[in-house]
Amino acid sequence: MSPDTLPALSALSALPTAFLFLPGALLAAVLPARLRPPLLVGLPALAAWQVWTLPEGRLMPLALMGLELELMRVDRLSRIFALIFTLIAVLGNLYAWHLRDRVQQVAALVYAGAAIGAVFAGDLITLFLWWEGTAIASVFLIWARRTEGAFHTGMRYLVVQVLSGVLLLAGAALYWRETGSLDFTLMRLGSPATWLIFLAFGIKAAFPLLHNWLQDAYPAATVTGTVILSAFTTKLAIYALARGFAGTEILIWIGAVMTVFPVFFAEVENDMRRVLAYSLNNQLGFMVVGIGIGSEMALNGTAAHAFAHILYKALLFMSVGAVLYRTGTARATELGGLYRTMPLTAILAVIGAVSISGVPLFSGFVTKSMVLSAASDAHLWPVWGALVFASAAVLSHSGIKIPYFIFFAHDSGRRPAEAPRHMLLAMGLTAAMCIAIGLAPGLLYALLPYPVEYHPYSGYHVVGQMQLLLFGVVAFALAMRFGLHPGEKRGTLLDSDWLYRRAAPAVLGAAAALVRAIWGAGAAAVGALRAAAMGFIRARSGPEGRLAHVWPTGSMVEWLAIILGVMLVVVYLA
Amino acid sequence: MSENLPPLARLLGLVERHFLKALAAGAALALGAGFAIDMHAKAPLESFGGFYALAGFVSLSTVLIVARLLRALLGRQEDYYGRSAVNAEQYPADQLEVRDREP
Amino acid sequence: MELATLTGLTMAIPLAAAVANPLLRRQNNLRDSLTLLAAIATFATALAILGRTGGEASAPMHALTVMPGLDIAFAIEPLGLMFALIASGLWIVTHIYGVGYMRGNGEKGHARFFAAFSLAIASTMGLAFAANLFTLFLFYELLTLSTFSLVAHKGTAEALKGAKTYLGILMGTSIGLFLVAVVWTYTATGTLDFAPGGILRDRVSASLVPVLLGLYAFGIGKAALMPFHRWLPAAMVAPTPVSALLHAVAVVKAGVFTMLKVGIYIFGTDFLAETGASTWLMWLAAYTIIAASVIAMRQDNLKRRLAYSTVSQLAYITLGMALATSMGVLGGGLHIATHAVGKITLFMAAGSIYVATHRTEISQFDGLGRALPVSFAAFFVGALSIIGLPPLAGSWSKWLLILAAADTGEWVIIGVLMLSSLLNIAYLLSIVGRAFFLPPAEDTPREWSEAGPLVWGPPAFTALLCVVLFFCAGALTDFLAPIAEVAP
Amino acid sequence: MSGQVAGDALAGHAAGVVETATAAERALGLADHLPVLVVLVPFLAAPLVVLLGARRLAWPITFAAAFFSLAAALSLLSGVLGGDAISYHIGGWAPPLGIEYRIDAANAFVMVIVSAIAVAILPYARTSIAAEIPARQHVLFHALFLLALAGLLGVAATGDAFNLFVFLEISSLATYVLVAMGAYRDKRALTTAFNYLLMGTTGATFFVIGIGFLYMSTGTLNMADLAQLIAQQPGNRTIHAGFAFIIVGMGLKVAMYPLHLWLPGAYTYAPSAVSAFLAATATKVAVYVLLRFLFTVFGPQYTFEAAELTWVILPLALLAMFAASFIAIFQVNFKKMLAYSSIAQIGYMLLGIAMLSQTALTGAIVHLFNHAITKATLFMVIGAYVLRAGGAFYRDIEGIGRVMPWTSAAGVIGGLSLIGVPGTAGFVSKWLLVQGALEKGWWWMALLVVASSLLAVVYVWKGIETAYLRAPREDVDRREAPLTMLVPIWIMALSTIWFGLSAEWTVGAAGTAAEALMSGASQLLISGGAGH
Repeated sequence: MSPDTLPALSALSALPTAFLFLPGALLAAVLPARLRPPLLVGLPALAAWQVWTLPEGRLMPLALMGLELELMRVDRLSRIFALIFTLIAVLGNLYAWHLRDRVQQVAALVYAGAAIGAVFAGDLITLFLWWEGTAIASVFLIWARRTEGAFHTGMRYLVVQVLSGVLLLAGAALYWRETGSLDFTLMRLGSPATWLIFLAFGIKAAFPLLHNWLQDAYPAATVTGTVILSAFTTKLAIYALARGFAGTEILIWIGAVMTVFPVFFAEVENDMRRVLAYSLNNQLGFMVVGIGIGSEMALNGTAAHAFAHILYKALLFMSVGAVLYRTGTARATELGGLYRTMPLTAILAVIGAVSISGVPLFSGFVTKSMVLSAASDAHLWPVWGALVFASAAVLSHSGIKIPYFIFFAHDSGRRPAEAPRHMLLAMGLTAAMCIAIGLAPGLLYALLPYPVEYHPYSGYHVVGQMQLLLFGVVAFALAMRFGLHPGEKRGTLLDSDWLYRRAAPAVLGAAAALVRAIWGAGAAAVGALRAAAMGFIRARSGPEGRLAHVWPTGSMVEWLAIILGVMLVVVYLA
Repeated sequence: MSENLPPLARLLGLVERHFLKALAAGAALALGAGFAIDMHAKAPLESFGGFYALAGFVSLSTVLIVARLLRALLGRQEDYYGRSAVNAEQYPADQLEVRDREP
Repeated sequence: MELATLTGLTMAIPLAAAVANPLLRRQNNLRDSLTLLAAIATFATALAILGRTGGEASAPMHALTVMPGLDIAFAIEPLGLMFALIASGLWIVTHIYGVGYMRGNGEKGHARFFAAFSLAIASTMGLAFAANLFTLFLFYELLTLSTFSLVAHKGTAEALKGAKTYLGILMGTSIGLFLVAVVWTYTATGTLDFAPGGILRDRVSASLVPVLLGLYAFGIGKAALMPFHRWLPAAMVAPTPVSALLHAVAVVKAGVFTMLKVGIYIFGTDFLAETGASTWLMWLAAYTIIAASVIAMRQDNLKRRLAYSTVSQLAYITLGMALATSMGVLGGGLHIATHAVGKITLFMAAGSIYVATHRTEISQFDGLGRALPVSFAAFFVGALSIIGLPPLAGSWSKWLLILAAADTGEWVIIGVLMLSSLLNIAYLLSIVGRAFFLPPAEDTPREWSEAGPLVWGPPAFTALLCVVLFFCAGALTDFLAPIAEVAP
Repeated sequence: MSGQVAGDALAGHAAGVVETATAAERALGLADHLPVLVVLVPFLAAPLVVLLGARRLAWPITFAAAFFSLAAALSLLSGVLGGDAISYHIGGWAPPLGIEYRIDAANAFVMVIVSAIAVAILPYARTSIAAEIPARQHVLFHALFLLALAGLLGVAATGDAFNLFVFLEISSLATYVLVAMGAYRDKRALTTAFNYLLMGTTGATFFVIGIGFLYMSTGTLNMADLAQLIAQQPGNRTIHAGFAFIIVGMGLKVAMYPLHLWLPGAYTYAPSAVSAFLAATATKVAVYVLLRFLFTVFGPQYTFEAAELTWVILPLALLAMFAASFIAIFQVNFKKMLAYSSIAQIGYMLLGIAMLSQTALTGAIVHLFNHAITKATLFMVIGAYVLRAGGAFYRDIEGIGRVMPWTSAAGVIGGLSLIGVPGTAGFVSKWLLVQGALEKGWWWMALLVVASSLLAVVYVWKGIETAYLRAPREDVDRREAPLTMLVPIWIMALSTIWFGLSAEWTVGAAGTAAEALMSGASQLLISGGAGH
């Protein structure tokens, strides 16, 4: 089906993809509940079709505020990201078919639209506009949980997201002043402008120490909101980094750290959605490393991994969400043995788990290995080592912990019903895509920004990966057997959010108390001074004061004499 | 099994019971294969046939040990950030469809 | 009609409304309709001036000579015309809202209220079109006086206290400092006419320029620069329409408008930049931006929070002037417009909430979003605009200010602007979040709903304006461009 | 006197003097006698009123006389605004033997103020005194009013120092009695009037002693001649002493702080119309006399360079501006508050004098006028309050703004003018004073002036707060003031606005007067000398 055959649809290609979503969101805001789910699924599907058929090039220049904006820059890099964004919007909204919450539904559409708009942005200002759009739209998916905790988390999330946005804006301003161009293209770190932009991307990409909004927010969102959230924001940042900072060496090291440190947190975290958030962070590390290496192979690996990652991570969030939906909790300590009554969900979760772990025949295997190969091609051995370690570690929390502690392990005694049909359908489709990519990687490789010369299914590669995974499981099994595993335990894990949830308020509180004390002392002093002055003035000028007395005539004459005396002295001396 | 479980669940139960045996077999196979075929080593250590097996085992063990330390160091009560923080609160039930399977 | 006639009409029409209101004390509907008509006519007249001049600067139109050298004269120039258009245009909206509010709320003294309101608009028009500093000062004081009775309108002890602070600070600064600055300027230059590029070059020794600027900056108390900002929160005891139009638009904008006029036409941005006289002001404005935001975060009373937010936002405009670059002035000018529509939306939404629920404290707003969806949605849009998020008007003025800071190499100022956005989020969006997403308190009746279209309509309309202005900002900046490209 | 002293350089000024006396042989029209008629008509009308004795006629005659004076003063002012001076010799006797009336911009201006205030207050007084003074005293009141008016005008018009003293005493004596008439409402008026009498007389005595000293040294009483002769004897100690006596004596009449003690009581307890008239005129004329002696007789050079008077007057002026304002803030009686405010405002005038510059002096003279109309407005407003509320204490007039909106609105305008809000008369004078200070580079003085204005904000605010923001008392006569009061009040109120928006005339006239004064004795010298 080509655009020529459907004139009505070809007119569609004259519209920026994001602008499909915005009227759609308006429509969703007024449609009755019954009609919203079809719209929410149908619209992204339409958009996916549009993205698929769009010609390459800079399609929609726009003059605004004297700036030349590029709303649609379509090339292979932007197309693959836009495509997966539309796909996941379809799947995510299918998963949320049961939802009757207008706010979440509108937000989901706006969020997806903004993310796609940002991907197609040809200049920094357009990027900024959509960048902030994702921030605003997405917070509603957290707030929609409608609890005190979610509200505060949402506020924190929003501040961090907008911080990223304003950094981008400031960077864009400086970049414009520096280069005379607002084109969003490959940049070199070095000037304040590019550092600001880099930092802006880094926040959304959850760089180490800038990462904690992710683990803070995702477990706080609604069941379906987390699925949507997990897809867009961070991958948009990955896209932006790939576009703007490919080959920036520091990214390799940042990425390496990112792959490693979250795994420890994931291991001991009790909330399964937070475990997944840490795991997400770790997966982003692979992509960031790929961008840092910057070779065609590495960038292909990043794009492919992002594509695959969105799917399997969504699948995992969906399965945990389904459990939460049925049991009311996502805490490992309260779950276990659910395979008995939720076998389909369990199987789908396992598909997600093996995908993320990089088991051959599943999607993770064919994409993650591209990044690893790129690292070893570049002889970055320490980094490569970190990636190998991280690959094994992923297994530990996402590959084993998620399915094992929820669906197997000890029997929690819960016997929840199987997930609703639409959830199973959405998860099934997602799982199918994970498997499809694993079985026929060529389909995905054809979409990648650069031509691909890579064959994941070589014997040594499969064997090496299987060794890594199986012995990892052996280690896990032994640890469980001998009680060395950290196990499940309720609790809160301190992370960098402690800095702004506890330390900063404490420090600021102390500072504020100090300022207040000083201010109070100052105000008291000023008040006392004023009171003294007023007292002084009142004592003299007030109704009882001497100055205000209408003295007897005698004293008047005294004054006359005094003044005369002064006058005489002055006059004589002068 | 006394419970009346769906067929799929019984299958999974089977898997759970025989998992360790399968794991042992698979691990042995993979290790053997590693020594049997050329690993096209690029990295210095990769040429060792059991490198990945070792890497997997050591990595996982490291993760588990470090994680224990981490919990000792950074673990706090669930309501560390307050009773109404996300960590401590319950997911609002009215947005869920909590249901047990019909026996 | 002659340009001078049109200019005169912009003041005469509201003045006539001010006179008519007390005369029609009993005929509520007639009185309110007439005032609405006056508002529309004033706006139309301002539009006619726009059509006539296209915003080009006109020659001064002389009205009256007070004493040799001191003339009351008016002139058209882009900044003033924009200000007049905003004030008169929003007057229409606010009047409709004001009628709804005063009636819905059962307030007393409608005639007196609307008379003083009209008088304030007349003063604002005169201020906007002032051709020299003396005329401006005259209308500046008139504006203080005409709004004073509005602040004291409720007549309660609290209103009295607020009114006292209001008058004390505004009068104190304007007479104690502003007047001295004006006389100083006159003594040094022999003229008070606004002239592109300023009039002070070579007239005041470089070391004294910062002092003179200080007299202006603090003297223009309406700009609410710290530490002379306390009148603004104090003024919040006034009925909400007053806060909406006067203390978010007319009065406070009169302050920063004056600040810009002084910066552009008395000092001249180039002169300020050369002497570096405004550097300290830049830092003070930056401090005000942050400090006021921090204080705003601690306020539970919605209107007080908005007032401190206004203090912070006004400092943006002062900052734009103090940066002393064309972009800064332009950004400041644009911010007058963008903040006006944004903040009026917030205040009207606040009033709408008050009329419907009689709640004023943010901590009582939990869950009200369902009952008052339009009010809180409008509040949300206005808040986003204030924060400076796309696609709302506020983002452009912030963009220009950031460019200005980039041009001058003031990195810290860029940081301040960014930080301010974040603080804005914290204290504005949290209100919306609470209202929509937290369960209502137990004492919140289920049957509460919006107060009526006269009350929720205007904020919804201005919220829409915030969006429209985002897309029209380019035209507005082009319109304002002449003020930024002053001749040396 | 001869013109031999007049140098060539000064000769140019002679052309500016309009010669009337030397044209004695010409038939003199009424217009030529205006300099004396302006004083004579009210002066003669006073006995006429008493002799006719009819209550009905008293007011019309008084009003007609005052109106004539106003017309005459305006006519005179228009004649001298160009910088000319009119010299009129009583009975054709040339000075120094005869008495000379000299009209220049300064005193013509003062005469306009005095007569205009009188004209404005009289219609008001008609209603006001009806309520405050028993009917049998009305004739007397009008006669005394005329005498006071004539005295004040005479003080302004005359060019003879002793004649000035005589007129001063005429007006003062009349005033003492007028103040005492307040006794029908408040007995304290009697003691106050007595105090006023004692103090006023002391001041007058000092003044006349000073004149005596001058006469001793120079043998003349004509001010122009005095000026010339004093200039010739720079080191004469007697003249120094005379100078000191005159300044102190006049300082008392001016109510220069701390010689102000007679004023608060007198203004407070006098009948409202009298308070208004006194406040607006008496001290203003005294200031004029001070100006006349400082600048014309002694000459600015003598006064400020030789005698360093700046440093005597300046501190006293500042003291007045602040101390009196502070006292005003704490008052609980509206009238008394205004009285202290007057003392503070006189401080401004003294300040303008002490700064010794064209601008500042213009400011001082304009303030004479502006403050006159401002205070007249305010005292008239108080009078209306007293009429309806029965007292001038704050507690009497709480919430009266709602009961008497028109009166109160005029009061607000007066208050704003007192503060010096732009658009009111008070602003113009304050502007000039600040400008004068800044021209001299005395920025601290500029700040002090505005700081003192801020004190005015405080006491005006207290008034407004009382009148508007309190609940009205129940026992107040809930009616607006009668039109006969309201119209004069509003004429005054509107004129404060008018002269705030269109001050070209006042500033022009004051500027001319200031210029004439600043040029000092020289001009007088010539005109005086050219008289023959």
